[in-house]
Amino acid sequence: MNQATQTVLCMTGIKKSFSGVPALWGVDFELSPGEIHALVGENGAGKSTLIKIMTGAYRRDSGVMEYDQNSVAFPNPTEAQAAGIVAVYQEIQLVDFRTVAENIFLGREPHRFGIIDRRVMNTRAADILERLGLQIDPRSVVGSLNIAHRQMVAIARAISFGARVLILDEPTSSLTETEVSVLFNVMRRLKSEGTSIVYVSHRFEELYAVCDRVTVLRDGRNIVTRSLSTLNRLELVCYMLGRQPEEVSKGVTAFTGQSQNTLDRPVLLQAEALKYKKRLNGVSIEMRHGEIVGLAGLLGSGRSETVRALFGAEPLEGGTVKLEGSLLSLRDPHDAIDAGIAFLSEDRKADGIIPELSVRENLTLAALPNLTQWGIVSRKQQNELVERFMRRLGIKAASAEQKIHELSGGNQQKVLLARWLCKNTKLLLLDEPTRGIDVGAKREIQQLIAELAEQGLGVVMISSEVEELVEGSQRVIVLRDGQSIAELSGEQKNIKTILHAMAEGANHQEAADK
Amino acid sequence: VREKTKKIVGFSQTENIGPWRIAETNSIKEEAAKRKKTYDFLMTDAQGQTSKQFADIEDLIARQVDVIFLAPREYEGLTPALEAARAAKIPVFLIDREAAGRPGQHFVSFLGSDFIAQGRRVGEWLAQASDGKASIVELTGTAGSSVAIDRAKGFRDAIARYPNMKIVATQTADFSRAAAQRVMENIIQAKGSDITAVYAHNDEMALGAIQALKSAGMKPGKDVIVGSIDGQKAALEAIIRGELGVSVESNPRFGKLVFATMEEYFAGKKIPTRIILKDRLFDVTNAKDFVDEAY
Amino acid sequence: MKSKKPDLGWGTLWNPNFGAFAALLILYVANAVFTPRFATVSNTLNMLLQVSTTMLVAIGMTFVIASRGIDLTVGSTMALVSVIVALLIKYGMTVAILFALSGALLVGLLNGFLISRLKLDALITTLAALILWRGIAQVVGDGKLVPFAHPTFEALGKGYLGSIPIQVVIAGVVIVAAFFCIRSTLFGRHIVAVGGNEEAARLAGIRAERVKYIVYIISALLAGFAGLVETARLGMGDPSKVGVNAEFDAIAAVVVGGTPFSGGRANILGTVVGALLMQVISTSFNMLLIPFTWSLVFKSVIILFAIFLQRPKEI
Amino acid sequence: MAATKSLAKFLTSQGLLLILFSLAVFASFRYETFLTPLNLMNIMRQNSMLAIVALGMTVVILSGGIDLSVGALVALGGVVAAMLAGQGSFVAIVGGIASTTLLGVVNGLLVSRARLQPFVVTLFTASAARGLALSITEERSIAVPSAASGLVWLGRGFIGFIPVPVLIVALLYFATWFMLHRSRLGLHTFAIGNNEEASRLMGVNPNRVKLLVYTFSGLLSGLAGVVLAGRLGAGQPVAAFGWETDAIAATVMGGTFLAGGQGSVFPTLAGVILLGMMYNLLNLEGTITPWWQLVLRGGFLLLVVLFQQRIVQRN
Ligand SMILES: Nc1ncnc2c1ncn2[C@@H]1O[C@H](COP(=O)(O)OP(=O)(O)OP(=O)(O)O)[C@@H](O)[C@H]1O
Ligand SMILES: Nc1ncnc2c1ncn2[C@@H]1O[C@H](COP(=O)(O)OP(=O)(O)OP(=O)(O)O)[C@@H](O)[C@H]1O
Ligand SMILES: [Mg+2]
Ligand SMILES: [Mg+2]
Repeated sequence: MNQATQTVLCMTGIKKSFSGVPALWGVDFELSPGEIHALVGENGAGKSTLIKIMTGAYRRDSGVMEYDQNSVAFPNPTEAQAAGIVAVYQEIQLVDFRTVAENIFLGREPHRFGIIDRRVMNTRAADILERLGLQIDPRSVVGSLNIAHRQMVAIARAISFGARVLILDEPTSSLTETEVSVLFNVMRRLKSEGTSIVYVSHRFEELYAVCDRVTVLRDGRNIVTRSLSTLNRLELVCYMLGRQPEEVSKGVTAFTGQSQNTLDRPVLLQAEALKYKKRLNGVSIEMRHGEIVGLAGLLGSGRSETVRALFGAEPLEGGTVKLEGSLLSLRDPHDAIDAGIAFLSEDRKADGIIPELSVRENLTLAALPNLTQWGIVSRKQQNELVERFMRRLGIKAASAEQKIHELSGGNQQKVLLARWLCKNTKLLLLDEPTRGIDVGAKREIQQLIAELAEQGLGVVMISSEVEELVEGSQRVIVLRDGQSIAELSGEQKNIKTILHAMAEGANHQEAADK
Repeated sequence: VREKTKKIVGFSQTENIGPWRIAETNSIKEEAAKRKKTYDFLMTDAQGQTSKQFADIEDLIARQVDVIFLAPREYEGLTPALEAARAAKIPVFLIDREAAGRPGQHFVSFLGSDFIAQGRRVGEWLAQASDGKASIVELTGTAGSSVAIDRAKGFRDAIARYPNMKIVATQTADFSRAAAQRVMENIIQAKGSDITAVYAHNDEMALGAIQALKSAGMKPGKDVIVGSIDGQKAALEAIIRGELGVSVESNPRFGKLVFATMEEYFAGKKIPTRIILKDRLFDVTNAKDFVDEAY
Repeated sequence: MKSKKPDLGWGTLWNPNFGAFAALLILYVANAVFTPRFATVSNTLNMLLQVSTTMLVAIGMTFVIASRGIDLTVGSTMALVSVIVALLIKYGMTVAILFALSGALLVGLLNGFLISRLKLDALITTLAALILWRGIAQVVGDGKLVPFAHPTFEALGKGYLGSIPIQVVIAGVVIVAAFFCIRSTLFGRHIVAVGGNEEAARLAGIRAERVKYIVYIISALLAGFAGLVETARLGMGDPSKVGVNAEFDAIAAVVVGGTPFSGGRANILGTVVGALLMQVISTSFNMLLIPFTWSLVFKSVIILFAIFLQRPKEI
Repeated sequence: MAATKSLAKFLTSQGLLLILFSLAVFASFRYETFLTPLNLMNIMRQNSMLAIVALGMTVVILSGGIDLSVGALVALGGVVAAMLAGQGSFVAIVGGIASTTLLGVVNGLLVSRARLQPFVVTLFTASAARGLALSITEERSIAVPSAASGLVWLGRGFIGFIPVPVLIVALLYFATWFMLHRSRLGLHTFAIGNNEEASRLMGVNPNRVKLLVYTFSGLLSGLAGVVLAGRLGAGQPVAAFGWETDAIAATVMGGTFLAGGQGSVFPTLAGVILLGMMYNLLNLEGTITPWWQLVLRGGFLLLVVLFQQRIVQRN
């Protein structure tokens, strides 16, 4: 057994570049037994890359990795798993068509002569799920679960290895608070059993809640490794951003929280009694120019469906949508965009980026018709636009010609936001605009949203962070079971009431899930 | 078992691509139509595959036909099918190509041309026309087909006696005009004006080669003499224009002959095991007289 | 911001995107040395002439594959066009060509309808349609060859513009137009966007369904053109043999040229190189009088090697 | 959730069974000889070789790949077996299967290790294998001597009243079904077909699975070739043209996702039988001109695909 002073995992001078562009410049990282070690940094700092090198999903260009005092180089994640290093990656990686149990045991199925023992597999999976407090049938197909449950399955899988080193790359970005606290309990228990955990998150409360030490990465270099108890939030942010404390203002979000008076402004959007399948049965939203309206609700309450329907991405089966007083008939997103509506979807990978295309092309995709004359796209205008917005949003990329899938998650999100900002829009529909985004970028984006609203844009914002809704929006509309059940503004618009309104239907919801 | 008023004739054709096959099919269909009162006629198309043809024959047997006309895909591979027919006591007449099996036992009779002789006759004609001195390009039929093999063999037998007749290139063109044109263009690039003669395994390929020669600025019939097999209408017209030297007939019109033979068989007459058609030879001397009746 | 342009030094030679081009260059030079009469103007023109119909079809295929589809009906389209034009040429060339191309349009429309509207799988749909249209072409022509004589029309396949065959000129024009279309037009960008991520493209306001429709129509029309050229060249309509296996030649050209099956990228110049590469191999084997059966083997091995050179790198 | 999925699965296979059944009812009324034991046995026996090939194809497609070389491998396996038949049946059978298994390994290595696209790799190994089969036989068919009784038995023999090829098919389908749904290897095949990257990160070795899958397909193609050679009494280098497309069609008609990861083997068998029945009915009808047969086949295939995918999409 290792002594407490020894390290389980020690990486020194790790370098990695992608087609000539360095992502890691020589990073050191150290993990002690039985500690929860936070890995933080801005988007694109190199966290995910470092993790993938640990598990052998990527090959490092140079540097040493010692595991249990032995120098190792895992050729693939299988070897790392066998050696006791297991990861949950940032983009949930599961096999959708197969069952929960099969996913949990993939690659190490209980078997006899190569024949899988399904009974054992299912009962063991059920055990593991139960320990996480999850009511998921191990025989259900993963593709039929919602994102949160899938994330929990991925975590269950990783935990079930009883690994010495567990790596969690932004595991909580799509979890609800209850699930997060279940996860933290599990992490604490694993820690007490001697497991070391590497934990990546952009949410500071989480770091302070469970982590012992923190390593900060910036631009592919490590800045500092310290115990979290000796480091306050402000210092941490400063390390991440590379700025002085006085430059970084306080507050949870960049929103001022003061609602500007928009009552005298003309009405922008009137959506009434929207209906779509069983998901939406009567959502109404009314808003004026310059307003930010928050949509709150539990998972599956129909927030995403509402904005998708407003964007013409789901065919409405009932209800009316009026923009500036004129009735819209939205057959597809094209119609919505023509009318001046923009939409940032919650699933970046599936509905947002076009992976093989460059940052330039992704950024200008929606604006292309405006840059086109006689069917020919003006490259010059395109470049100007791209340069302007890359600078404005601080998008980190090797060049505008880099493929977007090579960017870190947060930077991809910024490109997608820029896609709509470079077009003239009246109404901005944002589904989780700051999910998976580092504090710096998050503040920038929040500021941007506020600015846009001041300029007269209407914004509908979905967020799972209630603070964001409280501070950012003038009004919060709470959805439950596809219906708008409350509209909170002024005094009423506080965390407690919102959570209360959301939760009122919680029991009801759980019953429906079964 | 079932009450039969009419006999059923089953015809298993190997494929229906190209003028020759279609003429053959049509000739048999026409004869069958003439006998509608006494015979039902069923036809299958093997799409150029022995395995499908085997299945077709099995289907015909299951359908309880009284006689099978078989235009085999190739020599090997149908013996088991013939055996199945024999077991079901259904007489088989082989048309235009032979198939492995014992005559009188596996099949009643083979009716067709002598492919080796066809190749030989073209060879002899070319030797005469070129005074026994030629550089020949050979365009062969579908790789692996017995016709292509026999026509190649007969031709080689004929020119073996002339030391100055050499095959300078032999390439397959799949019995197709388009392919022949392409292949010939390439050969012309490689051999240029060395070429003095072309032997094509069928008329279609000869016509393709003539196209290629013309677009390369060579005069078919003068700079390069061309010989082929089949005797189809377009070929006879080419002979009349002086572009094609010779076409040895390979008559596809089996309809009359095969029905007559079958009726003789049912009448209890003794049928010879091989009935070889007399193929005519068309060249500039007689092409005009036959062009109208050609297919 | 670190903005580094990919450098164009010697290192590019090893860039996997140039694998097919390198193979083409090597083969051409090797043949120039070893195959008599290979590197002549007339033979080079001959190769261009022979590759031009494949080129036309392959360009259309590049569009389809870039949109993450596939079109196996191209060969049958050529056959359909071939019989229609041959049957109708006696009513005048314009009429014949118009009707023939409408036939091709019909094929494209049906493909588009089934694949983009009804969301059927492209491979299996066009596989079935391939059989269907070949059958229809044969029914229309009653399975027979349809000879005709019409010098003006035949010039399409046999004529020259100066010393360059007309069909090579046609292919050249189509290549330039397609290159321009993919690179600079709105439609071109929409194709790659739809191929790259259809849902994302739709949410960015692109009418993906319409884009896919048009892509299949383009492919069918280009195959139609190829059918016209082929028919003019042969001087007859042939529903059974025109365009047989054209789809595989075209797909091979596209893929050897580096356009991936997964869509989202369209490398027109790559397709041109791919088609040329395969033509150089066939021609040189023909000229070296390598027996057809062995040439099948060698040709495959060479092409596999060329593809191997441009395999994706491991991270 | 799981229940609706398996219901979907059941319905897709049942959809096909429904078509099969209605076609059979129609046929038994129209052709008095359709329901005879002889005809039914014919359908089974005639299609057993394709069924074997389609089984390999299904497994490859499940793993997210495709194998266009199966037809050529059937031919190669057949001629190798026929050429070796003089040495006795055992040598012939093993030799025939070994040759194609080897090429299956080549496919597998190129797809897995070299990370090339399966469509292209197998397109060209197909043409190489075809060329090889033609070359080693000098383009002739090779007769199987009657002394090689084991080989002949494989193609034409009976056990009881069941034809040997049918028995082989039954055994193979059950064994493969068991492997796919009960073994780790089977699970891994489905997993990489669904999401290769995720499977890799979770500890599946995709390269090993792919290698095995293509090897299996090569082996089955060889077996089909050997059985075919036994059945015809000859090994033919031109055999099994276009079987790859028939096998793909059968697989897809059986509801297997062309993209991989979802499907099963028995529906494929139903697909094969449906294809075979189509030919059988055309033969029993016996008066439809060949070109109309193509139209009917293409149209019918299209309808089945349409029907099939509608059901899949609805679920
Ligand atoms: N597959 C890849 N190809 C090319 N570049 C890549 C690839 N993966 C990552 N990069 C680059 O490496 C850098 C580090 O990315 P990484 O994903 O590790 O960031 P991160 O710290 O995880 O960010 P985030 O918080 O946004 O997830 C980024 O600049 C990114 O563009
Ligand atoms: N009734 C349902 N049946 C099946 N899947 C559902 C159902 N309700 C929700 N889901 C799944 O859960 C996901 C989230 O649901 P939805 O988008 O309606 O809720 P939301 O309020 O937007 O939640 P989120 O916080 O995830 O955005 C959806 O993408 C959907 O796939
Ligand atoms: Mg990351
Ligand atoms: Mg949502």
